[in-house]
Amino acid sequence: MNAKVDEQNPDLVTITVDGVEMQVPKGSMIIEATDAADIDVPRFCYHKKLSIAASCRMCLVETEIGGRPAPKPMPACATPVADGMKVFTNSPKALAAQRGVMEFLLINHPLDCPVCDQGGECELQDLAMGYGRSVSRFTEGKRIFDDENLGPLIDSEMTRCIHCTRCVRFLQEVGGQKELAGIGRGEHTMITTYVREGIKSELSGNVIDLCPVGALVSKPFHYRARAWELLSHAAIAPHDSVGSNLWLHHRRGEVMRSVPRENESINEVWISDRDRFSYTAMYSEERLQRPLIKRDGQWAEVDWEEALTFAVSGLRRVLEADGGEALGTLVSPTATLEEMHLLVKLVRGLGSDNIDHRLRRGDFRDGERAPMLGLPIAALENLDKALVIGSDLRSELPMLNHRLRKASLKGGQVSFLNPREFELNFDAMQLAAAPQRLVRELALVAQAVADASGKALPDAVNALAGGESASEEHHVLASRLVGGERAAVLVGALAEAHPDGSVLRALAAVIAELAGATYGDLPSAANSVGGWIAGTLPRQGGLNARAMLEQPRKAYVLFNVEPEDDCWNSAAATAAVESADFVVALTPFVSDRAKAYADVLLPIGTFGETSGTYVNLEGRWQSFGGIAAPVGEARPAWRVLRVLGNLFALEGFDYEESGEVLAELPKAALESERPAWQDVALELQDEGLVRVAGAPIYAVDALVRRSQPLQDMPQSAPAAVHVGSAVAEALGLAEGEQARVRQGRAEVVLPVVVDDAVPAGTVWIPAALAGARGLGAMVGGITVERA
Amino acid sequence: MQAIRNFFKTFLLWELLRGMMVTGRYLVRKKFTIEYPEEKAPQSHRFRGLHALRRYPNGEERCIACKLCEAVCPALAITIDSAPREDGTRRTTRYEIDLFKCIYCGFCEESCPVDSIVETRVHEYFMEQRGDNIFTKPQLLAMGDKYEQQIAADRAADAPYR
Amino acid sequence: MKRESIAEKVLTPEMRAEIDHWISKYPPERKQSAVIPALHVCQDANGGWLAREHLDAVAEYLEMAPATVYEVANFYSMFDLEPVGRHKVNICTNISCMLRGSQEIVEHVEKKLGIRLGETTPDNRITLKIEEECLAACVGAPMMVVDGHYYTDLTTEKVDEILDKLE
Amino acid sequence: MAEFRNYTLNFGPQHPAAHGVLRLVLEMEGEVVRRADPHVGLLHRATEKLAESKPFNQSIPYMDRLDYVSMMCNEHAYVMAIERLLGLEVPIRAQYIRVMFDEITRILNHLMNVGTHALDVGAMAVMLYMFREREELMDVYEAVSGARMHAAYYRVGGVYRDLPNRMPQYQPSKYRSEADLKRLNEARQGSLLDFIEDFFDRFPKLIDEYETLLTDNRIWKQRLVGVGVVSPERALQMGMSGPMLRGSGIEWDLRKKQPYEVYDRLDFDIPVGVNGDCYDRYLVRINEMRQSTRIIKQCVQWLRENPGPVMADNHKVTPPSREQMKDDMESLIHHFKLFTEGYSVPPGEVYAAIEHPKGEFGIYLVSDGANKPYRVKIRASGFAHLSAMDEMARGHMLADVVAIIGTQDIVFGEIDR
Repeated sequence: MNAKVDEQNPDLVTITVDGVEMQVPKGSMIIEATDAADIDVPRFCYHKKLSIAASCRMCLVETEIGGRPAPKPMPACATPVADGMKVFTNSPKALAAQRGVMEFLLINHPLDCPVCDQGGECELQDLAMGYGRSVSRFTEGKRIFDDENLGPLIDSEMTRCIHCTRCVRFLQEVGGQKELAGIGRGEHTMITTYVREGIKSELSGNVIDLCPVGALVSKPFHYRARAWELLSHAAIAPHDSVGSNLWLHHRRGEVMRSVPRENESINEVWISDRDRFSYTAMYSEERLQRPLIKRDGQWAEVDWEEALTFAVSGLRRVLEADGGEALGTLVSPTATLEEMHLLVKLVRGLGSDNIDHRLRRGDFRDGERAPMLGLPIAALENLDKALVIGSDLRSELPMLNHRLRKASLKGGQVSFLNPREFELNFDAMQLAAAPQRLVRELALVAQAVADASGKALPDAVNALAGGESASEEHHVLASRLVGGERAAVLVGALAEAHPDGSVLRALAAVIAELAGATYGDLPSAANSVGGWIAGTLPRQGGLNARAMLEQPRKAYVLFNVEPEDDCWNSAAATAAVESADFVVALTPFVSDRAKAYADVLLPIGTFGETSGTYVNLEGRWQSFGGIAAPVGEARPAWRVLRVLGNLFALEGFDYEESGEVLAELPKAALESERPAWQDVALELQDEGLVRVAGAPIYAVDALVRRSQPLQDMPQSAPAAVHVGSAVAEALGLAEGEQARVRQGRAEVVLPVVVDDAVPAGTVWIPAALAGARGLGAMVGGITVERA
Repeated sequence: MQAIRNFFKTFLLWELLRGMMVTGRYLVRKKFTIEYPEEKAPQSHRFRGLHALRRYPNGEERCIACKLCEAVCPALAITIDSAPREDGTRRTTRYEIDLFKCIYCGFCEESCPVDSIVETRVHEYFMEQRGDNIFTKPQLLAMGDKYEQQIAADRAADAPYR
Repeated sequence: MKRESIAEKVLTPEMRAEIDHWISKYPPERKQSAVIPALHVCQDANGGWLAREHLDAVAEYLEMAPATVYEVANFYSMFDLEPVGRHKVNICTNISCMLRGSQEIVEHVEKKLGIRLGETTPDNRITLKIEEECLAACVGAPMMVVDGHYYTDLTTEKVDEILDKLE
Repeated sequence: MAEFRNYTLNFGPQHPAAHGVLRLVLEMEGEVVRRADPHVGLLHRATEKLAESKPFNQSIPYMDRLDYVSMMCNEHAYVMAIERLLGLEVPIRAQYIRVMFDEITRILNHLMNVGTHALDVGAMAVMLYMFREREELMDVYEAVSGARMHAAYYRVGGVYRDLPNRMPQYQPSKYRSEADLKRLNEARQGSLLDFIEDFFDRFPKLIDEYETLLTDNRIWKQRLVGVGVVSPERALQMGMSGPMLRGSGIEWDLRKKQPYEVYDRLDFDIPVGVNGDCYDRYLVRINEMRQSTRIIKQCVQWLRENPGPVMADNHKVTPPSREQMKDDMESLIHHFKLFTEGYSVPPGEVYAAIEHPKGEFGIYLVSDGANKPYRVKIRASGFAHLSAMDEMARGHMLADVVAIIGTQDIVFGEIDR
């Protein structure tokens, strides 16, 4: 480590490891010192992000304090350093102890290596080679456990378990729910859920990486490939705006799995299950393999040239007849910066300004302001106080939820103001109010915050409180926000979907101002922020995403968008694209729905198949390369757009690689700014029931929706009408019954779930699920009756 | 004296005659050629010829798709795809050996933990068309079925040495 | 989300009072230290064994992860997770008792009751527990524990006498 | 006045007398060679780079394919280099087996070389007789390794398997009477060692026969004596080794000068030439075969008396036996890891050379501590010899070039690598 010994620093102690003197922080463990100095100490149970169990005993080292050797080898992971301590990691005694432990660990380990997925990347194998005996002396029988079904993501083979309890500790300490337990004792100790209901945590996949042996392995990856066959390339997770860093492992052009890439400032060493398993959708049966065109009402597979010519002539027809106004372009917020930039260039070149990527936004009145977190992701875990408004954070941004959870565990106070309560995995205050009351509630919170901070509240805010005054609850919430050294007010996707979202954001900014907190948005999709940089926005007076569906256009270009699932108003979106004369869909997937409204389906590469750049919610640009070979005849979308530009004879579409596209974009960092106050009339005035919807964790985008393992998770329950027991009683509905719900002309029948987490006046029907297709606005009036 | 002997030896083509005596003797000796293919040279039970995949006596294929052979193959001649079979066991869905790449080093057989991939004594084979050089899983299993007796006997004979 | 409270359902006021008594012995933030006494309370009230609902109830009452309670209940041999007979008989077979002939005692008892270790007599009178660890009475080996009472220096006759007295 | 112009002749790479893929550009003045320019690279397979991309053990089979007429000797240098870096002790029995097979290989090589040399020069019968003996020696190869040429038999830590206790035999066929079959199988009744011993009992007589056909033969002498003379000084300067060097009178043999394996325990001599011409080199090779026979007989004797392990008992490097691998955990893990990742060799560099039939064959190996070599350099003796082609052939007739190619014992597998 550091050669210069600083005698002055009282927080450091001097130890000698294998003859090398080093200074290490007081109170740290030996293994932390050796890890920092790159000295190998074998271990199974120790993990830098988890608590210390000292259960595997593999890290035994010989120690000596004050010239007196310790009577027995000490576990390096659980022995704190002391001044003048001498540590011998590879003395004969230490090696003999490690060899002995290794022999014990192997006596009950089954001879599974050839069929075990972990073979080749197994820590037990590696350490057995490095520290174990060559030949076994054990001749007795081995103990065997029954396997347990841990759900669609994790495959268990508990006989291989060496009881390091990393998985147990992870789920308890990081996952937030102790879903695994080590029951029994001695050699009969077994890791199990005990209740045999599988693991549900949204971060559960990390136990696969943590497991040093093949006891917990990935189910979708089960038996598919060996570690040594896989090539590893860096990628960025495409499902949320955190932009978790990944390694994509691929073999012969096919992505085989996705694992975390350590980045302490973004995802630490974890990733969410959504980012880990969504790759399975790349090879779903719904992948569009070849370009399709609809000729005389018949779908035909054609080659690229014909499909592109068809698309161009179709669009030209509309443009020539009705001008650029008649064209609407919807861009998925998971598109890369490059794709967005080319689309903007294309659409503007065609004389249209109807382009937008804010598909699930309900309120566009606060104009041009990029949604940004406003502080680094890593700073979230050091917050003393935080208020999250309108966000199912655990579903929207699992890794951010983890950071807030850490803040809460460190003693930070986190509160939520949501249109319903959610199941949290940490200690936080939850305030739930019906969506139509949300603005008022927030105004009341602002009042309470103003009281607590002793500052005056603008009259306009007081007016929004509608004459009510802050209740006890609001004051408690205010006390959990005011007075912190590091505080933040965060506004999430449910607020974005709110038709008065601009008011909510402005109120949140006022609260942040009053409380001396940072204001931050929580954009949900991977490139929601990038859209502002590329400018997929109607900046020249065009129509925004909501408007161009509510005022149907003659032609649409859909970029990786499934309007029925991805748009704020499913019913309006479906109607608009179905009535359009010509719809070009660039999409990796094909469905019967798409075939019903589209005229051309152009297969584009999806996650992992295309190079590009995402800008995460901190404003961090993260580029990645195309890794896998696109399925079938699919092509990276930026190439398709490039050719479309050429076919329209537009200037400046002569790119050879995606980097050239990126170079055209201003590299200046976006500034996070607080929403300015503006007086607007409230749109949501419904007195009756109001539907509120968020996209469930495993339905946020087209890719996740097609990942079968994720669809088999309990979080992927089919759409249902969730109402509180009071509402259910008033409507005469009981759990499991069918209810007919209507939003405007849209009408569907769904089962009822009675859930007191949903406040009065509110109906929770998740969006982006098959059952909820064709319903209206994500937040809007609704009627419910018995079917 | 020696010079005279040498003169006569030279003059009489002595060393050529001696040489011709050697060849002459072989002229009348029994031939040491072998009438291949009807007759074959002795073949070691360690012979490393064409590959085969073996089965257990109950008909179950031995291969468990552990891919050690694929990993150890110096020539990268083996390609394996694996997946869980319906009964949940680990199996290959593809097992191919490119006979053009293969260098018949026998490492695959050495690495196999279940004695599945073996090199048989078969060395007389040919390919008629492009693509025939890819030896597929059904072909490999058929080889194994056909020569199982000899394969098993050869492995048994060599077992003490391995 | 408001779920039905399982603690309310399973734990009677008396049981709760007793558990509270144990909780009061620990600092408030160390409530979970009372898990073993709480499980004993449940086990005693439930005829000598614990069902999953008891474990869940204790977990909820002590604000612990249910999985932790499962771990505890599975670890200690004094908790039974399957229905048991009226009397629990533990014969120590650890090393001291083994050297003093506990194996004979076990065989005798097994023969006498017609069941094996870990089983319950058909009349639900006696459960022979599988004893795993030393019961700390080596001075009187061989020994056994019947419903919490230690019996030492066993002979087959003495065992007969003890067992015959059990109802 | 008539103008004379040198004529440039492309000799090979498809010429029957140009060994392998040798392309020799000859500048002729009439029948006389003025300049001989050997072109190499037509058989380049990047063996060194291949070896640098694979775990150590996986390159052993590629070593066979360097000098493909002295397979096991190539392997020997490679595994010896790794063993030296690892500091691995090879069991004594394995050392004897290696020495025995090195010498068998030497004989295989010399039979091939002298036979084809004679054929090139015009004597056909010798080649036939020599190839007959080669067949039997290749049977030995096959019996021990399973392959007649590319044995992949030497391993780091010893040899793959012990010598088999039975020899494959001729099978009955309609072309053989029972008595005939019995005669053919007579030497094959016992173990491999019996077969080898029997062969080398007969072999000196067979060498006599070759000599009868060649040594005094006036045509052979006319073609060889005084052709391709290399002075001892030039031989050293040009980096020659093996029979090329010894033919010029320099007594240099790694088996004596830097004894490896058990050569220092064995009794043998080094034949040395006098004139440094093709004929002397021929005589050196013939005599080396006789010396090899001596060595092999001593090895057979020792191997008969001393059974034992043939593989180092260090499973961090050498795989465990199959029986162990199938029922014990540690062994299975070691088997698995050794066959996938291989072993890691401590950082360092080493040069290991052996007395190859053609000369000094060396492997220069650099390890950075990984499971594959950081650098492998193959020192092929034939490369130095071929580079002397110009000097040796200059001023000779075109036909003498053939004799010189033969005497240089060119094999392109090792030269081009």
